[in-house]
Amino acid sequence: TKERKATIAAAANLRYVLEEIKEQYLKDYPGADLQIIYGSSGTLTQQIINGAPFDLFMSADTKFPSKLEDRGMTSASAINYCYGRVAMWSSTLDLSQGLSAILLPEVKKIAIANPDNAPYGLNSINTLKRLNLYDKVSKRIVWGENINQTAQYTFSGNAEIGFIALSLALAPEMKNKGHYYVLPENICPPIAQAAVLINGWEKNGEASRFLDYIISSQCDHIWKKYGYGLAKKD
Amino acid sequence: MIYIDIEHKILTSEGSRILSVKTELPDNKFICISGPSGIGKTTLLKMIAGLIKPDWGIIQMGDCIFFDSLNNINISPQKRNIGFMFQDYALFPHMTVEENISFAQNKVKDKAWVDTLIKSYGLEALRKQKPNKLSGGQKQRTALARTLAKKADILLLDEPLSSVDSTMRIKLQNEILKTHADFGSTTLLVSHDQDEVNKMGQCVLQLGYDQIRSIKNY
Amino acid sequence: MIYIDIEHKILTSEGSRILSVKTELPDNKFICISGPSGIGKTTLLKMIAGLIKPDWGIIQMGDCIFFDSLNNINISPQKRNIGFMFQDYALFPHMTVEENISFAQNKVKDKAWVDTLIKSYGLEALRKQKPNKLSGGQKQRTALARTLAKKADILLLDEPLSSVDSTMRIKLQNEILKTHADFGSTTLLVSHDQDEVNKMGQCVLQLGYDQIRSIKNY
Amino acid sequence: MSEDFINTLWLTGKLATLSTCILLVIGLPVSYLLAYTHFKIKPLVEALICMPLVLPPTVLGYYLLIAFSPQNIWGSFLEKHFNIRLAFTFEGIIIASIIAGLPFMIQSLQTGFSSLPASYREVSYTLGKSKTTTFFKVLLPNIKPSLITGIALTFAHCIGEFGIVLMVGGNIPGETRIASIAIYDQVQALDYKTANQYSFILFLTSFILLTLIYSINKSFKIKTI
Amino acid sequence: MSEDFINTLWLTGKLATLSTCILLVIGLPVSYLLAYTHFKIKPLVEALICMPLVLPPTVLGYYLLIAFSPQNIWGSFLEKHFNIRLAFTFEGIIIASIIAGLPFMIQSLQTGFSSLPASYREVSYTLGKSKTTTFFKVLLPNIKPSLITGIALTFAHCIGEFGIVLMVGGNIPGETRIASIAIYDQVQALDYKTANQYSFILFLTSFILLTLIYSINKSFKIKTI
Ligand SMILES: Nc1ncnc2c1ncn2[C@@H]1O[C@H](COP(=O)(O)OP(=O)(O)OP(=O)(O)O)[C@@H](O)[C@H]1O
Ligand SMILES: Nc1ncnc2c1ncn2[C@@H]1O[C@H](COP(=O)(O)OP(=O)(O)OP(=O)(O)O)[C@@H](O)[C@H]1O
Ligand SMILES: [Mg+2]
Ligand SMILES: [Mg+2]
Repeated sequence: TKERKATIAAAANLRYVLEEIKEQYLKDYPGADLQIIYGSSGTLTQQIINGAPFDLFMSADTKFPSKLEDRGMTSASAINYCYGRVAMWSSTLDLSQGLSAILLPEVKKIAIANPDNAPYGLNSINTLKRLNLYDKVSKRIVWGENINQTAQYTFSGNAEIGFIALSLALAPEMKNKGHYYVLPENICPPIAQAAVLINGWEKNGEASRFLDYIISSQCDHIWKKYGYGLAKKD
Repeated sequence: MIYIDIEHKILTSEGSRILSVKTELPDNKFICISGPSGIGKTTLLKMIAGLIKPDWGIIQMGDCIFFDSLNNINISPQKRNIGFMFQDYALFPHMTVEENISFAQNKVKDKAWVDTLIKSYGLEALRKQKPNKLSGGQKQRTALARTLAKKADILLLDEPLSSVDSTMRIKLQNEILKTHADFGSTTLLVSHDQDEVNKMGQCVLQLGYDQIRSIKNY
Repeated sequence: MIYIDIEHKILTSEGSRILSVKTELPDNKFICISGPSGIGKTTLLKMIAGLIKPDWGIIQMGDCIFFDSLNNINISPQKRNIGFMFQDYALFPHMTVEENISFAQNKVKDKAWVDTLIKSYGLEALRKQKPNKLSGGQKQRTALARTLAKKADILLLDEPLSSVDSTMRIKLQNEILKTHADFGSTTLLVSHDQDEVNKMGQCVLQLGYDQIRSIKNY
Repeated sequence: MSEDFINTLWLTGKLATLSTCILLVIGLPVSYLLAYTHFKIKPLVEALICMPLVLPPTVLGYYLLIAFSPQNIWGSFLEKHFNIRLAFTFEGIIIASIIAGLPFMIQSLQTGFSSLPASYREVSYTLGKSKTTTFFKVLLPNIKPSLITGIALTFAHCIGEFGIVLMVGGNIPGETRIASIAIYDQVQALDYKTANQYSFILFLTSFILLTLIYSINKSFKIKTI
Repeated sequence: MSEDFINTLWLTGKLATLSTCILLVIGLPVSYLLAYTHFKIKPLVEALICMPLVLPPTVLGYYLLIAFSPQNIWGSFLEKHFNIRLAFTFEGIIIASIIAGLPFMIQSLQTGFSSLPASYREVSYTLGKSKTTTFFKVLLPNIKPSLITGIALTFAHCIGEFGIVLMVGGNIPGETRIASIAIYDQVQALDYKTANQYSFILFLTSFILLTLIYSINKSFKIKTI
């Protein structure tokens, strides 16, 4: 099986989806050996730049894959494999009224991911700005280092409301523990997530086959189940 | 009057034995303690000072009970108003000779008395010296001066002159006696030098292996 | 023959001065060194041992030059084959009395000699005791026994008997002399006790403030 | 160097200095007790003090976050009675820093105290000095090398510590965004040039400060040992 | 407890034990020299030893990653001549752990050595003992409390350290995925139940080990101080 081994570096929030996809994949392609390593997209990118033995990189955005492309570390261009959707989450408040909930007086802290690093944060902020809400709440915002940390701020109750990935709100641990409101696509565009094959993957076809597999329609139901938008099929 | 009646288990060259001392010592007198090495002289002084807790017994100084094993009394060394000179000096390494000596005094410093001591004990030129730059005899003299600086009710001197030469020794014996005459503190001096004991002691407490504590009044 | 001609700046009670020693000492003899406290006796021994580097001069032991400031020779203490007894004992706290003494020997341990020393110096019952449980005199005797355990060419003893009582002192003086007679090591003994000096010294080196080093041959 | 970074550096300095001072105040009595009293469970207490080192900082930070949360007893108590919410405030990251730095300060001081000969205390007591006077005038001056090691290690660790602080602080500029977080941010964003610049400045400032701290040690040693 | 976690725990123990042993071997001579030689730039060297603490672990890890990278002189030298690539290997994370633990070990031992009286060495030298014998038979047994503090701090830190190791090691199961990273992963994945379980086990194991280490200290003290 050594010839059919692929090492995949994936953004941490893909864990639940990918484990399920991997299980299904191994049924369809018995004998494949997939090793999936989760980490923050930034850390994984630095490790790839410095020679990490990864075949496929599944980022949580499009910025890091294109940086790798710029450095000539990739053998094909990046492709979108799914879209992440932004959700507002709270454990105490009923969010049925939508975005205006952030103006409630009991909301003392609002957790948003650091827009410099996390596209979820950037899109959330842009939405708030567009709706002229940002200035009204900017003093109450706390910045999560990444989308997971933002979720932790919210789940632990230190922030009353958080702007997190829908996939996190649907994670097994968090289901039914609070209320969420999915930001409509027309006011908050979903986040494109791109994957890219890293130089050296060619030693066997497993990484490329897996990449094809995750964007195939066989996986659509899994992506949907975890709250992701589907990549456009060409 | 100092009343001592204690028993304490110690280990000597002859194996473990009970140090048992029962005696009454007069107030304001100069008392010399002597006995063979390892008999328990230092241990006795430390028990009076409150640094070692006897296994059993009573130590009483005038009306004040320092220690009573039956009634569970054990006054802390700080409250016994004593001056104790350690056999191995135990100078504070971070203080100069002068600082060591004046540290012994209470909040109201008697600078004149410190100066007198420094002069009498031949430490003038070493005032600003730290202990690690002193010779054996110089350390001993500093420790002695520090103990005397406090003007305590009871002075406990553990072989204060063992490391000084004979000329200096005679001079310092007289200095100590003079201090005793001036302030009248009850003084217990341990010495293994028979001449010294005979010269200085108004009373002599002889510790011996037969565990009989002989006391001679002069 | 030991040839010493050194100058070294030291600080004494009388202010800073030059310790200057120029003398020749016979081989295999028992030499006593005496002088007032702070004159530089310990410093002289430490210079011979190689623990203090003199400012200037020569120290020669037989054919072997220990120190020569002009030719920049300074043999390390390890190679001088000496035994040094510190005035403040400097016992190793993590070793028992017996371990301290036998540590002094080379790889070939002479267990019988260690036992003899422990017996002669009255340390039998304290063999397994750590130094922090010893009385002042017991520590001194252990340090002395440790120094003698090595059978060195030169023995440097810094006030080895200052803390023992007079009976014990006479006994131990004889023990030391006996060891000297048996092994013939050149021995330098510092003492401030004039009787001891007169009794033990085949030669006496008197250090004094007039900086004249008088040497008497008996 | 942007004004923003100067602010960040200032905040870092403030955090490290304050935490170190508070740790000194906590560490001195605790290490004194640990050094001079003997009780059966002492090794347990000593091991417990090391524990903040054993858990990964971000995980420890996560537990702190939970402890601070108004949904929990302690957090809601603070919120109700004092209107304090520790998460995302400077006070919160000070607490985090103190917990993270505890082992260094206490361990250093404790070895210092326990290597002093008992006679120092005994002499001082027989001279009628109280435990407090003895502590400040006799013991403390004699553990200066350990004190300096403790201060240096704690200070350096507070500067570099970022896992716990990042977690508890929420990266708020001017309030909880310290230099180590700023540098981490830039490395994450692959902005190596700025990250290198900032690291260099942080490195240099700390280096100079620590050299000064250690120089005190040196002059002390030459004087007395 | 899954087999996976037992493996991870085993790897963690191996890393911490090996790093601590290597640090002991490095730390003893270095701290000895620092304690007993006096040179002008000593405070600088001492400050330098603290520096791994000042930089945030992930940033330090990032610099190590660059140093190890085959694109750089040092990394390509290793690759060419020894066919070793340090990044993402167990050897690599050992080196990272050693660098991170350096300050704790050296600082602890150094205060130990410098608080010993000079006479111990002097006596040993006059007894004709070499510097090596003196070191092992006289000095080392007398700094036992510092030695134990150094070992405990270093060991605990190696267990909890994860920023550098994560960066350099890359979270590879069986090779570089140590317990602290596994726990971090679970917290990141919001799998708090498993994270809590693992933290608890890690905490307990370290706690027992450290208590044992400190118990040695205690029995030593009772015997000789
Ligand atoms: N800290 C200690 N713990 C246990 N035993 C001790 C301790 N210190 C001394 N001893 C033992 O107690 C006995 C008496 O010791 P002490 O120091 O009182 O003798 P000393 O009469 O002062 O002798 P010296 O004239 O040699 O100083 C000694 O035999 C010694 O072995
Ligand atoms: N480590 C040191 N550094 C500097 N000066 C010292 C040091 N040790 C001692 N001295 C000074 O050198 C002088 C000589 O000291 P030394 O110890 O040789 O005297 P000594 O003759 O042995 O006296 P004693 O009989 O009191 O032991 C003393 O006056 C002391 O101030
Ligand atoms: Mg005694
Ligand atoms: Mg001397």
